[in-house]
Amino acid sequence: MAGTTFAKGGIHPEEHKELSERLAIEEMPPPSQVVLPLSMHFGAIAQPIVKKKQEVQEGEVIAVVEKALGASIHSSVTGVVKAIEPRPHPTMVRCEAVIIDRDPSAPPRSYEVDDWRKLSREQLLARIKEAGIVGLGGAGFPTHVKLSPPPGAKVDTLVLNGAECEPYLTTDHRLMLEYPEKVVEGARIILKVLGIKQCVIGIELNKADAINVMNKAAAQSSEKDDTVVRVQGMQVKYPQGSEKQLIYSLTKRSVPGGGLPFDVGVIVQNISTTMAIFEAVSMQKPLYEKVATFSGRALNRQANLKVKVGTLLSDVVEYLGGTKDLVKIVSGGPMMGFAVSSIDIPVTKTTSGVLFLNSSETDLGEFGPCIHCGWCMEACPMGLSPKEVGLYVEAGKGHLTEKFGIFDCFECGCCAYVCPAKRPLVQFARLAKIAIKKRG
Amino acid sequence: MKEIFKITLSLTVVCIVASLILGFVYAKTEHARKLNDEKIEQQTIQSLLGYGAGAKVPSDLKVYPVYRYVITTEKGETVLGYVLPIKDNKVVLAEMDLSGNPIRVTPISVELSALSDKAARDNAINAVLPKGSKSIYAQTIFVADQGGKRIGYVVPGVTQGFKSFIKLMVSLNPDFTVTGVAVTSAEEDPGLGAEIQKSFFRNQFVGKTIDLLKKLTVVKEPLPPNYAAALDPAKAKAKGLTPEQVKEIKEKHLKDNIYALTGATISSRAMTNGVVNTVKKFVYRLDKLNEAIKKEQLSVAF
Amino acid sequence: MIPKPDWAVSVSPHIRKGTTTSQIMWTVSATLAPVLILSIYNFGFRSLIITIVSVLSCMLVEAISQKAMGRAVSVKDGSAVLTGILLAFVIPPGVPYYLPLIGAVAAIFIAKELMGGLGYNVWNPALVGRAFLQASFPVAITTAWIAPQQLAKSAWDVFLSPGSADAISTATPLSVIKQYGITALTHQFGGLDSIYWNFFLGFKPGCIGETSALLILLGGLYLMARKIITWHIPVSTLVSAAIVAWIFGGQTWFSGNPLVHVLSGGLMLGAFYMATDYVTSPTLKSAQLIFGVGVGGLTVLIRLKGGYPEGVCYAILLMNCLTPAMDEWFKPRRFAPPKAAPVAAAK
Amino acid sequence: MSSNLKLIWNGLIPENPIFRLALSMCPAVAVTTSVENGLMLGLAVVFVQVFSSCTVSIFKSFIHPRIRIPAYVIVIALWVTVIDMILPVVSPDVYKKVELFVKLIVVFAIIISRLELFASKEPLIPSFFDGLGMGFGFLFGLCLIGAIREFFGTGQLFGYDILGFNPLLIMVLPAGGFFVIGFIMATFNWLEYKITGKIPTSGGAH
Amino acid sequence: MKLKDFSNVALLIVLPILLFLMVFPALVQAATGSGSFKKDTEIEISFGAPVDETWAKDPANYRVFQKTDPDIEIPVASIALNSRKTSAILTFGEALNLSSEYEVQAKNVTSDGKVLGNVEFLVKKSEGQILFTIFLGAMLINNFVFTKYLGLCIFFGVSQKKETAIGMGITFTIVMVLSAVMCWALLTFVLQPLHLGFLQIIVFIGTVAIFVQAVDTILRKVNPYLFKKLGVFLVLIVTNCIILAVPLINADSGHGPFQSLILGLGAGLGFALALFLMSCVREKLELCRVPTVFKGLPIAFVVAGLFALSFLGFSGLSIF
Repeated sequence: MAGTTFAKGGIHPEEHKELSERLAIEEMPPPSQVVLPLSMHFGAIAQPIVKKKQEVQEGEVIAVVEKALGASIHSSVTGVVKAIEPRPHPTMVRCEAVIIDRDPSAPPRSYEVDDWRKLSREQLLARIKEAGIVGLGGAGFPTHVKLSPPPGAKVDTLVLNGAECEPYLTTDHRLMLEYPEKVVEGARIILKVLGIKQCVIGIELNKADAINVMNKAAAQSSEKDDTVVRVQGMQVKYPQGSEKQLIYSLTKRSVPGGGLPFDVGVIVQNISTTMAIFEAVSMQKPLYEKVATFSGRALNRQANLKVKVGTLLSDVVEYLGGTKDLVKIVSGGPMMGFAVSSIDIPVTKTTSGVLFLNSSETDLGEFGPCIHCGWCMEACPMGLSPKEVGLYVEAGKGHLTEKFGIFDCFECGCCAYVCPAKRPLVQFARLAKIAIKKRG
Repeated sequence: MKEIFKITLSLTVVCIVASLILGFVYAKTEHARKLNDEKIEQQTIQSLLGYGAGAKVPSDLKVYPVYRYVITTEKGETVLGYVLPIKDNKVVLAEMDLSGNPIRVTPISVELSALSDKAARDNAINAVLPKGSKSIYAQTIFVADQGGKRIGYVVPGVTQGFKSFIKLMVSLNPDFTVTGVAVTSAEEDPGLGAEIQKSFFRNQFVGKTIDLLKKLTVVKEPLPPNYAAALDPAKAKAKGLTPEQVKEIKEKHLKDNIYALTGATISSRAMTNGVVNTVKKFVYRLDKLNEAIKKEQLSVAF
Repeated sequence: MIPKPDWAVSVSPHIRKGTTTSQIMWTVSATLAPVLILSIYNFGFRSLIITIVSVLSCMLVEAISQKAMGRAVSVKDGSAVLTGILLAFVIPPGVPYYLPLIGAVAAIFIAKELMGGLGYNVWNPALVGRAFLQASFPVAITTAWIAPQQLAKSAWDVFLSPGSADAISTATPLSVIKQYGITALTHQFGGLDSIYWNFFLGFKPGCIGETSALLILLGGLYLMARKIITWHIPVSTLVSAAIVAWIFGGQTWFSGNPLVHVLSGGLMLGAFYMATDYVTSPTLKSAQLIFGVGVGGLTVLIRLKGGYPEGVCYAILLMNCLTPAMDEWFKPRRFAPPKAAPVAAAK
Repeated sequence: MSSNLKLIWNGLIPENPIFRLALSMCPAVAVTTSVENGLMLGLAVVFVQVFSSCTVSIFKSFIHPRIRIPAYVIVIALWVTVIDMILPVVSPDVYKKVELFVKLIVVFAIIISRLELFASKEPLIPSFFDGLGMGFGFLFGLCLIGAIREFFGTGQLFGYDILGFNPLLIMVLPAGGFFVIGFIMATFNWLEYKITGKIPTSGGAH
Repeated sequence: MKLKDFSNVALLIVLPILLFLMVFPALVQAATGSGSFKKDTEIEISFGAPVDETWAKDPANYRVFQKTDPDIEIPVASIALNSRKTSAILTFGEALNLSSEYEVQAKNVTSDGKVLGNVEFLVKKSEGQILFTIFLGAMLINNFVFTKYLGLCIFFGVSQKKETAIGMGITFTIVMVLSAVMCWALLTFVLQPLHLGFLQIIVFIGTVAIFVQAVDTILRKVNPYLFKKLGVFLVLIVTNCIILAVPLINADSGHGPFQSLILGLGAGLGFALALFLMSCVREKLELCRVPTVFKGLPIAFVVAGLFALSFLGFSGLSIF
């Protein structure tokens, strides 16, 4: 089966998925303390509705966003609020967080499954909102907002992103293997919410087992209603999982620069999100647990762990037997994730994986001058000129780079990956965007 | 209105004053400039005849120009016309057919010295030619005369060089042995072909007789060092060669072919061809001209 | 709790492809080694010494100028070494030993470091060095050829007495063509078959590194296999040179001998190693094709109609002049650009 | 130092028309293959500059401001034509080499800019010295470039053989001329930086 | 300022000229219908009808000489007839002087056994070839900026930005072509008949200045939009050496109207090309780490030197 792919560019980084792709999802025992930052994702910072020393139940809402765009936060354990204070945060250095000491005696909460097909579209949306679901692939856009496209938009297709093109990460892979029915049901929930009939699940060909399983699951459940869920294999190529590339790969539609998927009638959801939607709707379980890949050769034991949101990385590392020769911790995939400076940060809703890299896996050398090899331009999936942007930024003329279409850049890192001079091209692109915005 | 008048007036005055000054300077310098041009030509010819910088030119040395014209007669035939200086400072136009048979001799009423200006000369010739015939200027050769004896000729020539034309002048003694070669204009590559202007190259031709010239070729061997020194007066002096030694070396190499300039064989060959062809043509024509002069019993000045 | 280590916090991406700038430079340099060895066999140890002088002076000039300009000294990245090798490869083997030093100053200091160092130069440094030498020492550059031992002696003698400066000085095939026409070639180098064969293998007078089409071709193919260069520039250069030579190279139209033009002179070296220089050639493949066509066409144009027997050096330099303009004209095709043109930021 | 001498000094170094003001650079490359050529053209420029400055200074009240540019051009063209007629008489050999550029003095920006900036405002004496200064500055520039190029290009100075060989023939070619001027300008910048401590900004060219 | 405006203007003006350039050589060729140089040792002549091979192959039937040397015949080494027997290529042992005129006389031209009579051919470079040579020479081989060092002030002054460079280049080319022709007319019809050659400089610069002023005024009234784009450059053009040098060179080498026009066009386009290339490099240089003392003009000069070094490749190029 020849896979589909996107229009241009792309790279083939080493996958490193062999470290964790065969490891079944493993539930990590809840830690004795969780740290729940009030800002976990795209949108406004949530306001706490609990006080110090207040007792909270697992799954209880502890912070809400009243008016602005956002999602509520739920406690991931049963216990007592120890403090509400700034703590180290993956991206914001420090952020106000609710710290809860777990009550070791409290039993884990259990949920009942009921038939979601009875519910109306509005009820489904309400449940998704209550559960505090956000997009789990990256930025964490609140899902209930995403599933309410503006009235004018004519959406006809749901695209599920099972590409997982980032090296190392195997979360979605494992989820599809182990819970295919949940994913497919989740997809049907979304179809119902959107009132459309068609769903395509794009999966890279290196996950042949997942394609198999998903195909079966999609076929099995197809008699329940008249929606069509289809699995499409895609070539193994980074950044297959990026929104625009994924849409082009699966539907051959191009989202114009500055546009959104529903401009071309598509809505994209991540596999983990879809499963969370299923759990939120049919089990009424809020989003406070997260399956994430903990990998990298600096870790003594790699794993796909189901962890409570708010679990500190230090606890995870301890659980996995510590590290050796650790030079870099990356939250997210190695291509687009960000390096974190501290091990005392919590797992958040959007954490899809944490990589502990040793010196052989990551390169910390200095960068040299651009030699105009043009490899970055070949690799760029958006057809931009990263080398030019880099030169402009270096010369202090970042504000002149709009002509290169810098705002189309979604920082996939292909350019920097191939650069023989090891230039930080993604960083240059970010600086260029900042410079343009500054000039207004 | 008054303003415009003022502006126009002042500009007019500026222009008039400027033209007056210019006219004045032009009148003052025009003559001197022409004289200067002639002087440069004279100097080149004199130095080719062996009276270079510093050498005193004998008072009885006279250089007569002979102008050659190609004339299309009123009947459409092509003939040659030579403007010849004759005794008593007079000038005639001698016409002859292509094989050298004289046709007629017409006196020209203009003085020889006034003919150096091309426009004046063309006018003078056209004035004596029958109506309907046309004349095109072809070449000027110079005949040097000392005390009523021809002591040499200076012939201009042109040859296709590496980049554009090389204009040259060759001086010959009455036996048609080359006595000097000068390059009057060339655009060869500096450092390569431009070396044809250096004396060590030009002087290789000096002393070659007409017989030697006819079989002269270019060889790509390096110029023997002592020959090179002998060919360049400045170098000979620096090396301390006595005039006798110089003469001896030159004689030893007299029958040698032309040694090509390193890296500029094309220019060297162009130059050699130019000199040989110029001399060959000249010798052929002079022969015919001399015969014609004899037949017509012209008392030419030289 | 685990003690907090000093984690590296660098920007994404956190993994990189293995190839580095200096790897590229050293690989390209390494593929030129066989050419040098053949040159030593052909022209004697002179060519080795000239190459060494050239490489060392390029490194020295680079180090000194970087020091003087207050930049980090980056001699180790191999770019100066490569320039040095290429500079030595495009000058005749019989030149005086100080020539490559002067060429190195022109190549590294004027053409490269003054413009801002590696990556900022507009003209190929090695070729600027060569053109500088051509203009400054025209005699040495046009005459200091050495006949390959193969032409002069039997192969066995060559092993016994490696070449020396006083080996027969001779004319290159191209200068023979320029002066006497293409038919004269056979007088000097034997029948056409043996010409093709000898030129292809590299037994002909010429610059140190340009004689062997075979070894250059092998090196070039290796670089292509390693994906360091692509086929666009070499192929378009050679093809256009062949076509132009075929059309205009003969007595009448369409009767030239393309093979002789492709195999003689520095066209092969130029097409595979000089024109493909990343910094001075256009980045986009479509532009590279045009660049190559320009190089090939101009090369043969200069050879046939110009003032020099060989035109590769100037053809590449002339096309280098166009590179910045071509980089402006040829932009990569954007994937799904914004529909409405953005409001000009220039306002 | 008298103000007149200062005017000359000003034209010679601090506001050197070639290296500092970057005006009229065509002849700076074109005729400077030898000192002699540079000297000859430089003298011609001194002549034209001084005479034009004086002319304009004398008649400044007479020239209507609205026609001043055409009037200046005529004045300059006048003196250029004069020198163009005189030079071939004085030195026919060198004139041949610099002929075109002597005629082109008309469009040398330096001359008209001095007329506009200085001579049209100042009295005769300072205008004379300003013209002299600018002219000499130009002359100095041409001779300096000419000397460097002639020496390195042909190993000669004023036509006298000094080295006996051609060290770097490229210097007498166009490319060499550009290089030499670039390097001299950089040297001027560097000297200014060393003396004043300010990072120099080279003048705009016109 | 948009490039499109410039390119429209350029198309309007340059296209007709180029068209003319392409057609003109053909016209000239057709009008004279004479022999032509093939190479520097070959002359091609064509007969009106097929000729007999035995006649055509006999060198004794031809008399070839240089126009100024009618008494010295150039021996024909060999003759090749084309397949239709209507044209012959005469090969000579010595190189011909391609810039002078030759005459070929063929006596007793025989066709089908009948003697048709004598034919004379005038052989010289065709006007088209001469024009092309002038054009190529002015534009590339002896580029006014890089090998004749003219117009440097403007060259360095307006080559900082590509747009200004293109605008200047186009404006300049237009003014150049027109003023070259105008100066030719003035010289031929006014100055030479009146023997006022010494007033060349004043008249030429005056012509250019008046012309530029006129264009300025007309454009301001007729097309203010275009004036806004090009007006800035118009004023600068008067101080450009090339604008004066081209008429002077035309006058010096006795060029005719078309040759003057072509020299103007070649010089203008050559200048525009130089400006454009230089501006591309200088825009790139803006991003380069040029040493402080070299910033600005010094590095521009070095770059110009490197351009000049590259343009050396064109030296000695002769297409015909």
